[in-house]
Amino acid sequence: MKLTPGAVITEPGSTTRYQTNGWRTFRPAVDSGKCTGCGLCWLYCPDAVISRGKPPGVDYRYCKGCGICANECPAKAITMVPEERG
Amino acid sequence: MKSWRGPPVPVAARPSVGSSGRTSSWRIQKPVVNLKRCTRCRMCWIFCPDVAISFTKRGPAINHDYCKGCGICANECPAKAITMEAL
Amino acid sequence: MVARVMSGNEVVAYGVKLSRAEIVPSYPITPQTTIVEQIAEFIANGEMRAELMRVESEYAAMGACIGASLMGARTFTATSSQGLAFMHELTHWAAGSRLPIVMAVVNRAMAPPWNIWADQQDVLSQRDTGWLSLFCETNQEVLDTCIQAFRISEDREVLLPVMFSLDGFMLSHTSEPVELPKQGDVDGFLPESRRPPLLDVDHPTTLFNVPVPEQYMEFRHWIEKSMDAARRVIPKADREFKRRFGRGYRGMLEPYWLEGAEVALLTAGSVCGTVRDVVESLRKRGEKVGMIKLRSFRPFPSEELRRACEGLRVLGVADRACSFGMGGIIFSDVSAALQPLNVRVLGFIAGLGGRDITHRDIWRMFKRCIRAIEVTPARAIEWFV
Amino acid sequence: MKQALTGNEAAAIAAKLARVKVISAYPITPQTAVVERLAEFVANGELDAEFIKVESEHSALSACIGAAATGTRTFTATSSQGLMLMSEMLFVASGLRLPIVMANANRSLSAPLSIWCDQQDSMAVRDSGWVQLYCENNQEVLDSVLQAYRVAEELLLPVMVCFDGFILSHTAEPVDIPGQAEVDEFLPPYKLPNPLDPCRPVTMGPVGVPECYEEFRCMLQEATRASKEKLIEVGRAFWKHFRRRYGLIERYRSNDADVLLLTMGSLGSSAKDIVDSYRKRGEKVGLVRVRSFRPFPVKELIDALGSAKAVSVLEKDVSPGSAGALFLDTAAAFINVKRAPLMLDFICGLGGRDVSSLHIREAVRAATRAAEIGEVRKAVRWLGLREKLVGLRI
Amino acid sequence: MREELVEEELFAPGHRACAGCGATLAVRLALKALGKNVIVANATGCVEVISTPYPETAWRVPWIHAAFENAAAVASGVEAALKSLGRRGVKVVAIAGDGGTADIGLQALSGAVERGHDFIYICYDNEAYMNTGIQRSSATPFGAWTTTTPVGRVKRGKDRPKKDVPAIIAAHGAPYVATASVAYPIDLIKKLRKAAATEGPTYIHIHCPCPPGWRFDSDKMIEVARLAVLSGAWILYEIKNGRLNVTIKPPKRRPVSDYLKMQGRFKHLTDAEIAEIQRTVDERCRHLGVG
Repeated sequence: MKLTPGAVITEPGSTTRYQTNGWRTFRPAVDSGKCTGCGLCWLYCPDAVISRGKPPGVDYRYCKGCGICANECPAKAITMVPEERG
Repeated sequence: MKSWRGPPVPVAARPSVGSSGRTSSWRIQKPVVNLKRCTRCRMCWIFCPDVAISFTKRGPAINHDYCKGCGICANECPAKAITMEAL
Repeated sequence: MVARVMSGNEVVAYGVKLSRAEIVPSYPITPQTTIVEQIAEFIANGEMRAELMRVESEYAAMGACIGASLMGARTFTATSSQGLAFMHELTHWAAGSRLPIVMAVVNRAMAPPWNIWADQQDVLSQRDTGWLSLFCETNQEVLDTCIQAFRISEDREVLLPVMFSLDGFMLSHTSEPVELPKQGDVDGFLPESRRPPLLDVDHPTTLFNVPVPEQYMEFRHWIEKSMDAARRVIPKADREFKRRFGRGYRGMLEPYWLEGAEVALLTAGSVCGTVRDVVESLRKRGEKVGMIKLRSFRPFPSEELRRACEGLRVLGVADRACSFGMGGIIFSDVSAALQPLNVRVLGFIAGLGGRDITHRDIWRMFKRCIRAIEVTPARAIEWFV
Repeated sequence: MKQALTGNEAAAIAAKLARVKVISAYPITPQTAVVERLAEFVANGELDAEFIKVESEHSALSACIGAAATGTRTFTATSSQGLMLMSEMLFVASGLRLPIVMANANRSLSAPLSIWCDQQDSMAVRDSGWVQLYCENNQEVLDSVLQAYRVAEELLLPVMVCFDGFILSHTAEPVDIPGQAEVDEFLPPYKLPNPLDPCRPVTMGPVGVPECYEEFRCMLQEATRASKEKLIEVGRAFWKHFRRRYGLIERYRSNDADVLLLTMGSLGSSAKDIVDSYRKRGEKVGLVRVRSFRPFPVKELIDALGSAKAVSVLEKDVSPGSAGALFLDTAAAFINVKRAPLMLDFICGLGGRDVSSLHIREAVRAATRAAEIGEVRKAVRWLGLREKLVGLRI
Repeated sequence: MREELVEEELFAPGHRACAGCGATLAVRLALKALGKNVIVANATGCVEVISTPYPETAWRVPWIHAAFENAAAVASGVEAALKSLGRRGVKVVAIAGDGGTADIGLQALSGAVERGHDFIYICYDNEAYMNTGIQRSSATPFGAWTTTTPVGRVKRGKDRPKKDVPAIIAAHGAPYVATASVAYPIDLIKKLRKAAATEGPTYIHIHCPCPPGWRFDSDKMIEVARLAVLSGAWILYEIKNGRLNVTIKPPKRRPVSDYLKMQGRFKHLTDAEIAEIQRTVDERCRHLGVG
């Protein structure tokens, strides 16, 4: 890796190279039947891994399993299920 | 070399009047008090920044060692009993 | 003696408690924070009668130390890299005011780039402040140096603040067996601080007023005189400590296996332990090498260093810091001290920002020193990246 | 055109000629007049710049860092206590490789408080990675600020131009002020490779994990070392434009000298008079003045001092518990040199104490005596100390 | 109302914040409100350290970090540079935590606001020095446990009330000051857009719960933030040119113990201490006209 003078990082958003999925012990499972597409899960996700839509997509590469989406979902459409290691 | 005794305290000075020198040479005008007009109201004493006015039974007494001639006493005296005069 | 396994930071907290520090202004900064957290625990549980001041910045921490110390209280604080640089204006002030303050500096690299791991750039850049500056190799030495520091700082001939350094994470967050002396023994070694408060309503005094050029230089010279006195007080305190507790650190500088050595490596801090191993293994293979452990950087032990380097041909100086545009910081002081001898001095800069200095690195340094006996090296200062 | 300028005015005018865009400074004696003159230039429209009147020196340099990172030429000025308060940010400015130029009117350090001149302040921050130039007269202050911008912007390194408080900052000397057109030709406009710009977002000042931290510090060391050649190169370019010669050091009658004085700043002028008087009497005395203390001119000093028998270092700073900073680094430069001159260190002029010709002569005599007996008994001595006050024999 | 929310994410995933971190959500929502044309001056702290491990960065906007105590000073330098370059339409945003704002960085913030620079200062308030491991700051609430205000026989948690920084900044005459919470994102985004539209220094103080620091499970982060508002422990208001109005009034205020009970940092509180906290909350709510 070529070091830039003053340690300037010239690729914005490059933390996407580091996948934080290994951090979680639970993962959110979305029940598309119950989902009303309200978008609260998308709004409250600290890691921006949930995409809007009905049902919402979860980018499991970065989800840390914090469980906020499940806790806040008004329709109780998201439940945290244990992460089975492969 | 004899074992050297350190300074007991860092830089310090005990307060004493005139410890930083008499400031009378600063002034180009000096206050003169007309005791007849003076009402003993002590405004001059209160407002003097250099504590150069003390109050006796006969009225204000100017300590000319420290008066810098700023003129506040003359300006503030309600009875106009103090006038600033050339040296 | 109670022996326990404790981290460097915990040891500092116990040292401060045993020394009966009274005022502890503190501000959190990695890796020093767990010192003040441990002290907070002591106070919260009533084990320690002291005032932990949770100030709003390191600048305020040193300001509070100055206020506390001039009132005669035994004062302690702790900080690291950015915090030490932020209070830099006041470290000058504390030494110039001749106020005994003890500060633990848990060494950490200077940013940028932002780095919380260990090197000695932060404490070595404070060399002109007038503080005494001690280094520690092990957690036991950290505890003992902390206690000795209060005694040295409050000695009537010194009356200068003391900062002692321990490597961030390598000592501060690493647990080692440590013998904790009993409070009674420490009280014997370190009598209660009975300095009179310098500000007293009954004897009003103006402190630190402005000396005109006709007076200023002499105050600076007094500091130099106190530093000379400290060159006697530090070893004396160390000897007295050894008499009472059985542990001593040879005063300001420890020569290690210099008998018959042609080459030696001078360094400070926890890396000395690694250097001892390498010296042992090289000696077994017949190499005539030794080590000099620098314990006191200010005052700089020039006399002791010259005596130790009498027979040497080459002295390597391993600096964990860099004065940019020049080179090693300890290297300059060593060069000035060894002027009269014709010992060749090589400077190495290594272990910055938490980079480990491995056995191999030290072995390579010794090899370069040995080769330098015959061949003068092209560059006196080399980077071990 | 020639004009009588104080050091402060020279620094302010140099900043104006360099067309600085953002000035961020805090008043502190003796530097304040730099800030005042710049405020007048901006107020009268003579200088199109933003002047941030910050609330502390720490913020002064922080604002300069923000401005320089956003792609504008910045300037600040400070002294002693202010330089110490911003010392954390000195490391940040050099670490971020931002070409900030600062004028520093040297003033001694408290406590006890002193507003008079010595070089303890800039010496205390010699590790910060800034290039440090020390000027002997006000002409050199003006010229050094102009050269500082070229060195800084071509190497991405901050530069500190130091001049003695009051002795230079408040003393008027004839100074030739170059024309704006000439300066524009000498000094190309400011350009930063990766400025802060929403069109090309960059991140500055990230976390440097141990795997790459040491490499960045090594790059900074290489840059400061490269600034030696750059200072010489810019000095030559300056000679072409303005017919005044500057290098890393100044050698004054030193080629055949047996005894050499080594000093910095305005003390150089007084030392030259003493050298002349000794030369008149046929004694081979010379002077070497260090202009660039960082980067330290190791090779140049070896060439300049190598031939002498003894060198007396005269410096207005001390590292308590060791010696003067100039002496320490000069000793380090000579450590592996076979034929090194004997070296003596004279701490003088602290807190504004005058360094008179008698003191300088005392230094020359001591060096001559050391050369005769071939050894130095007491390397570090203090000149001009008033024994009565300290109450002890020296 | 929903379309106001922009899809684009200017704070990339993969940053190293703890799971359920309130501060990163605050930054994510703030950048959503402000858009691409910003330059961020960040102070040392959780957000700075977790988002820029060289050679990666989570920021998709220009970002600079210099030190802990000078976010506002660096921001004023950037703003002055933009003005001198004649660059229009770029908003300078200073971001710092509660320690970097209320304690070590207060002087730089006060200076920058007093000088009237055109910038937004965002304080993500997780109520302690979380980056160095949960030490007390002046913004830590009364009674809270932290590692430097431990609960022992003699001392029990923080013994001083939380410093009211928004009031201090409003006293500088700043044109727009507001408090916000990650549990009310629409209110937060509206206030940031108002700040962006205001010429001069603006200040947004965002309440951000911190699961490891306040001792509660990460999934309850939003719930804790919401309960702070519903119980009146955190009041959402804005001060426009000196006039204060509360933007979210809870219909019927919940007892503050509901809020405190969710957090381990308050579990040592006795009923008397909780009653004391309830009294101060009631008084403050009455003072600000919250029911």
